[in-house]
Amino acid sequence: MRKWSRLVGYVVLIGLLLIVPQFVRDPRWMHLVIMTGLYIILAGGLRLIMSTGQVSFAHAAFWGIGAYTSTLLVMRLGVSFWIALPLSGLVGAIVASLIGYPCLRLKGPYFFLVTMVVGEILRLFLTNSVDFFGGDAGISSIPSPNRIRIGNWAIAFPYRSVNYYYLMLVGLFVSLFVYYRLERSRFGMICSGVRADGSLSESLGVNVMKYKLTAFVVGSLLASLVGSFFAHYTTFISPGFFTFNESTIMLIMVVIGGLESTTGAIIGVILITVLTELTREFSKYEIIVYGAALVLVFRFAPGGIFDLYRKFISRLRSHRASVA
Amino acid sequence: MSFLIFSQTFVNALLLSLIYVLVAMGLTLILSIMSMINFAHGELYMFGGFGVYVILQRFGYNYWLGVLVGVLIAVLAGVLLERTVFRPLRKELLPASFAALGVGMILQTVALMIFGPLDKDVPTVFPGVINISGVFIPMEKLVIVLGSLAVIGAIIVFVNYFRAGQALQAVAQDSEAAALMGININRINALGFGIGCGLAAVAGGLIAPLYYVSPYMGMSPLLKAFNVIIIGGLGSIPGAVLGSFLLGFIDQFSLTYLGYVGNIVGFLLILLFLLFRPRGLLGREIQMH
Amino acid sequence: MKTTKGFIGVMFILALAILLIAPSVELALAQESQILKIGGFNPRSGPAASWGLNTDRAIDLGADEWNKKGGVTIQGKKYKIEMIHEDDKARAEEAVKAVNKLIYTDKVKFIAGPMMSSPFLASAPIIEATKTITFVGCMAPAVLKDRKYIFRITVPWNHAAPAFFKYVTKIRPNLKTSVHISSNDATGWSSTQADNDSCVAVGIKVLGSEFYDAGTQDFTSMLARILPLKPDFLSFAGTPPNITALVIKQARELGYKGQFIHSSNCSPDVVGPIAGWENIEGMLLGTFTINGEKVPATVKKIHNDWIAKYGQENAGGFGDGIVQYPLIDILSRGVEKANSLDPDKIVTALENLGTMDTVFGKARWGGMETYNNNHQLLIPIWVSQVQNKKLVLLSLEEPWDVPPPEQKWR
Amino acid sequence: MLLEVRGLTKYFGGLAAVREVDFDAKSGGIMGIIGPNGAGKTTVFNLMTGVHTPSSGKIIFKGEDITGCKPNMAASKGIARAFQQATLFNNKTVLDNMLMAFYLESKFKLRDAIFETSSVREREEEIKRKAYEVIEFVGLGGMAEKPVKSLPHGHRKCLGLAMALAVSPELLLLDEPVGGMNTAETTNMMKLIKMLEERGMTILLVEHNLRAVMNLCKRIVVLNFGRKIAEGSPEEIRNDKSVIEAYLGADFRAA
Repeated sequence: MRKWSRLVGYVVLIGLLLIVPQFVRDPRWMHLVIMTGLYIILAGGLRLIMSTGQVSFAHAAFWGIGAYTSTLLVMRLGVSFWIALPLSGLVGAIVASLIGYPCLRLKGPYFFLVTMVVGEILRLFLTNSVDFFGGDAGISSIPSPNRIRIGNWAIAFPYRSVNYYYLMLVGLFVSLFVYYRLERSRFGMICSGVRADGSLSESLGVNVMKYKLTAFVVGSLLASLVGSFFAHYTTFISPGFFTFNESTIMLIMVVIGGLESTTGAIIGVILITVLTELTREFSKYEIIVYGAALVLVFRFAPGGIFDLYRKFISRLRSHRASVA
Repeated sequence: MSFLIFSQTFVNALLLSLIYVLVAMGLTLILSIMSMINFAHGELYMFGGFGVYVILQRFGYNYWLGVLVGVLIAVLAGVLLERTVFRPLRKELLPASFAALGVGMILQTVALMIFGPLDKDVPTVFPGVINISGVFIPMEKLVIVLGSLAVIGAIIVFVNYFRAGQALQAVAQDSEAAALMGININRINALGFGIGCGLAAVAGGLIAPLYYVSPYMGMSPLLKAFNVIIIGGLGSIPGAVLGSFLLGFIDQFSLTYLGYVGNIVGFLLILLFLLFRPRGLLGREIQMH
Repeated sequence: MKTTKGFIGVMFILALAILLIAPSVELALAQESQILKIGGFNPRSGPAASWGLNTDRAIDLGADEWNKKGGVTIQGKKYKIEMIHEDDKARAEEAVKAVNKLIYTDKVKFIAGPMMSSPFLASAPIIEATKTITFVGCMAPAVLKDRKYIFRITVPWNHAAPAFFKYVTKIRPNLKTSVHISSNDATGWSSTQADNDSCVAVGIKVLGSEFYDAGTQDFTSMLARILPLKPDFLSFAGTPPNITALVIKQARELGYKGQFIHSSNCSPDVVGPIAGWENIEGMLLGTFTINGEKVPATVKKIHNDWIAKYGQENAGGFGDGIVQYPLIDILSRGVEKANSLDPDKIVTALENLGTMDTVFGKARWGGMETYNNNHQLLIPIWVSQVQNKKLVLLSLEEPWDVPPPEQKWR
Repeated sequence: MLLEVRGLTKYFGGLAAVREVDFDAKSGGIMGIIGPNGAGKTTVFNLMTGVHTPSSGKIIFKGEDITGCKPNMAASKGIARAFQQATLFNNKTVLDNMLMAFYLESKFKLRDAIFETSSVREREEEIKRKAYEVIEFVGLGGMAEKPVKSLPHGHRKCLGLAMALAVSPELLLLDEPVGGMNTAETTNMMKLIKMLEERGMTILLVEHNLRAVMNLCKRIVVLNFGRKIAEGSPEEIRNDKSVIEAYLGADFRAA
């Protein structure tokens, strides 16, 4: 029974996602859907990192690292996108482990301070090197991914074509699979254990450092991959995309949705992206709303919206039980 | 000639360092007591600025009155915030810090709605420049320096010679033990948070005439303050002072002698610190729940 | 169980999202004629808001003028102009979303006034792809190079500065050496590049150029480098007024006696109070003004309209905002000349407008040499100076169609 | 000899929490460490489990020098520990706590998370079974699904012990196992500890409740101000001058 409903869930979800382009023909909303997908991958990664009790303010920076690596590989060295994509992921992972290894062993705010500084240094670095990284005017007209041939039919990626959506979808499925497996397996259990009480976990034999580092590297790696895709999708990147503020927004998405689970992060992303788009004319109140949300969530609902929804459901259940 | 540049730079560095001290002090105090990063510090700094702007510029009253008003409001706000938002989040670093981030966002937008986005000017309160054989010291900076020194002195005296101050110290070192000693943690936290916010406002009020006042005036000082406390050691007040001087001098000299490349030097230094001496110069690891 | 609930949650939200999207797709189809929709996107919230809002206001005032005349005439039909301003929050990503909305939902054929390079460049591909005729106010060279549907209404430094400094040498022959101060970003670099090149072109010796990082408030270290060089004047370009003011103030405090010059748009109403009016007496600016001394009556009128519509705030209308006042005027002329709404026809019509006399003086299209299209408006540079707390217009200078040769400075 | 502690010393800042302490523990049997407050009992545990690294001295476990190895290493070598103020994962249920505790048993690899092979699933099922066993053993049967927040102090302590057992230790360190318990809970806990001893487990416990210590332990080590002032059988300790002084007599004779 349980297996069944789960299977149905999968099928319906995938079906739904596959036919989205059928009734979202307007490029505006198509773009929004794609960006939402990308943000889900990003936020999910951040959620993963946060599940070990750490926060990375460099998440947008890794997004940027991916974008710039891939862009430079393709434009300067003429590497194919399909090679640049994994390479940029690799670079992200390496940088992550270089930063994470010395800093994650420390209690307290050190790690997120480090990541803050890292993000800022990246920005300064990019803006200062005009000749190579294009300064803060960024890099324009980034080539789109070259066509894939399978037998005698090929998939091309002209500017803004729907194929980007399907490419994004593949990435989304893969990363969601990873996120959910990590969350629902013993890995997730240990991460939350580490977050709840590091020393207790250690006394039970858990190598806390290893789990923090793994989470950070995996999250950053996926962020870099997103960056690579993003660069070739929008064909323009500049340091402005990848600042501290962007990280903060991702963070707010995760927190509001609920960092107890990947689903929470997903909900947060969809909610914020859709709402901000639908309430454009009120954009000047956006910041205050974010602020209020942050305070309220941390003060009253640390589990975020998804947790509230869960509690609500379970209350309904128990209520029904008591009625019956 | 080059000696003149050096000595001018040296003086500038001295002045800048003391400005940094002023901003970093409150941040590190709150960090040591509540073990949270007060992301709203910049906005409380803004309180001081607008206090001066409103009292002095709008109503034309005395400058110091403006500072005072700003500080009082900030302290009140601080106590209120501690009571309503931060008390339940005590010793929970990330929740508290991000709640603070949210508070900052709110305060900023409110200020934006009241005063508008344009930069407000605050007239020079202490005009004139002292010229010591080619080395120039603006009067108003001198005032800030004195103010900053006064604040440092006051804090030292308060923390060491007043019961509340000693309690503050005890809580900062080990709140559980302090509680056992019969200290009312809640009251001390409120006090500490209030003082921290007050310090931010003092800084804002003193520095306002130097620059200009706007809802975003807190941003860059806050960033500097972060760097200062990272170098000096999180939650250590002497560390904050030391860090301010180190960073102040490095900023000034690197910018003077390396030009705009110097911008990145400070950050690299901080990164090195975080990687190789994360506790900073005088820091200790902060106690978590 | 957990998993299922998770996925049900996701699907629920997805469905919600799509339901929210669907109606607005329908909405997009509703379209009535007789209205000429012109879109715009600029920062209208966040630190850059005042900048963006001023620009939009200036453009709206321009639109009002035409609507008073009954609108734009195309094939005998009168089209009222309707402005739709979007907020890009100064973020490239948001700009793309804004442009998507304007083009695909509001179905605008024209976009007016984006004045931040990075957000504009991010959205430029869509604009070109959809043949949306766009008048921009942002300065980066990449903005205009090889574009077909993008025109630039503001005169970038490398065209303006030479004319400006030529005039400076004429009225202040004693100014022989300079140091240039600018922000450490694309804007700062290109403006400084232009200023330096122009100074060399007109025979002023450049002793150095300095760059400050965003958020800097203490410039003493920079000034400690500069002042010993004893430049005749400090030159700013593309530096926001508040920063300019701080530098001036601190320079005077450190005993600088020389002149200050700002070769592009900058509002003395902001600089004066912060820097102290006495410190900027005689400062030369290359900025437009609508309430300065000796400005033509037509321009004074804009000032009155501004106050009538928006009150005193920024009534100076200086800075990068008011520059774009003539935008709608020029665009409308182009549309009327083309007498159709076909983008390509309008582009050719615009290109062939010849000499237009705008409220800010006689203007024409140029820039073929630099951007390999004639989409750069060459509108006169206003040189004015500060005299006892007022800005006094000195002269209108024709910008250079071909900028002076670039040298290596950084 | 299962455990040899030699010249163990730890300085915090200036002052020594533990000074030149050495004692041995044969495998099997219960050994007690007692002493007045601040005698450094818990610190000794922290040093043995690698929470702190000794300033000097050696800790030899099964002939292997484990001085200053990380807590998780200590655990994997077979030293488990139940904390003083029953430290648990408070936002979880009893069962989840146990499953967490069986970390070492699970031999968990990252790829197991991604590719959930049948073998992994079997392993997890096995662990669940064991978890229930242990829960049963410590007398929390039927509370597996309860959130630990709701447990009374005694039960929390039991769960703490159960979690330590999940590490399947050869040496079990109990920090005040009956601390803050009522008599019923105390007797129950003591029964548990005796059972474990019968199973041939070596137990080292720090305790204030002297009565409990006296009738549990074969050997007792007495610390005062970080120094070892006496070691021996309960009787010897009872009549040891220095110990009596250390405890200012009173409550001691009572025991």
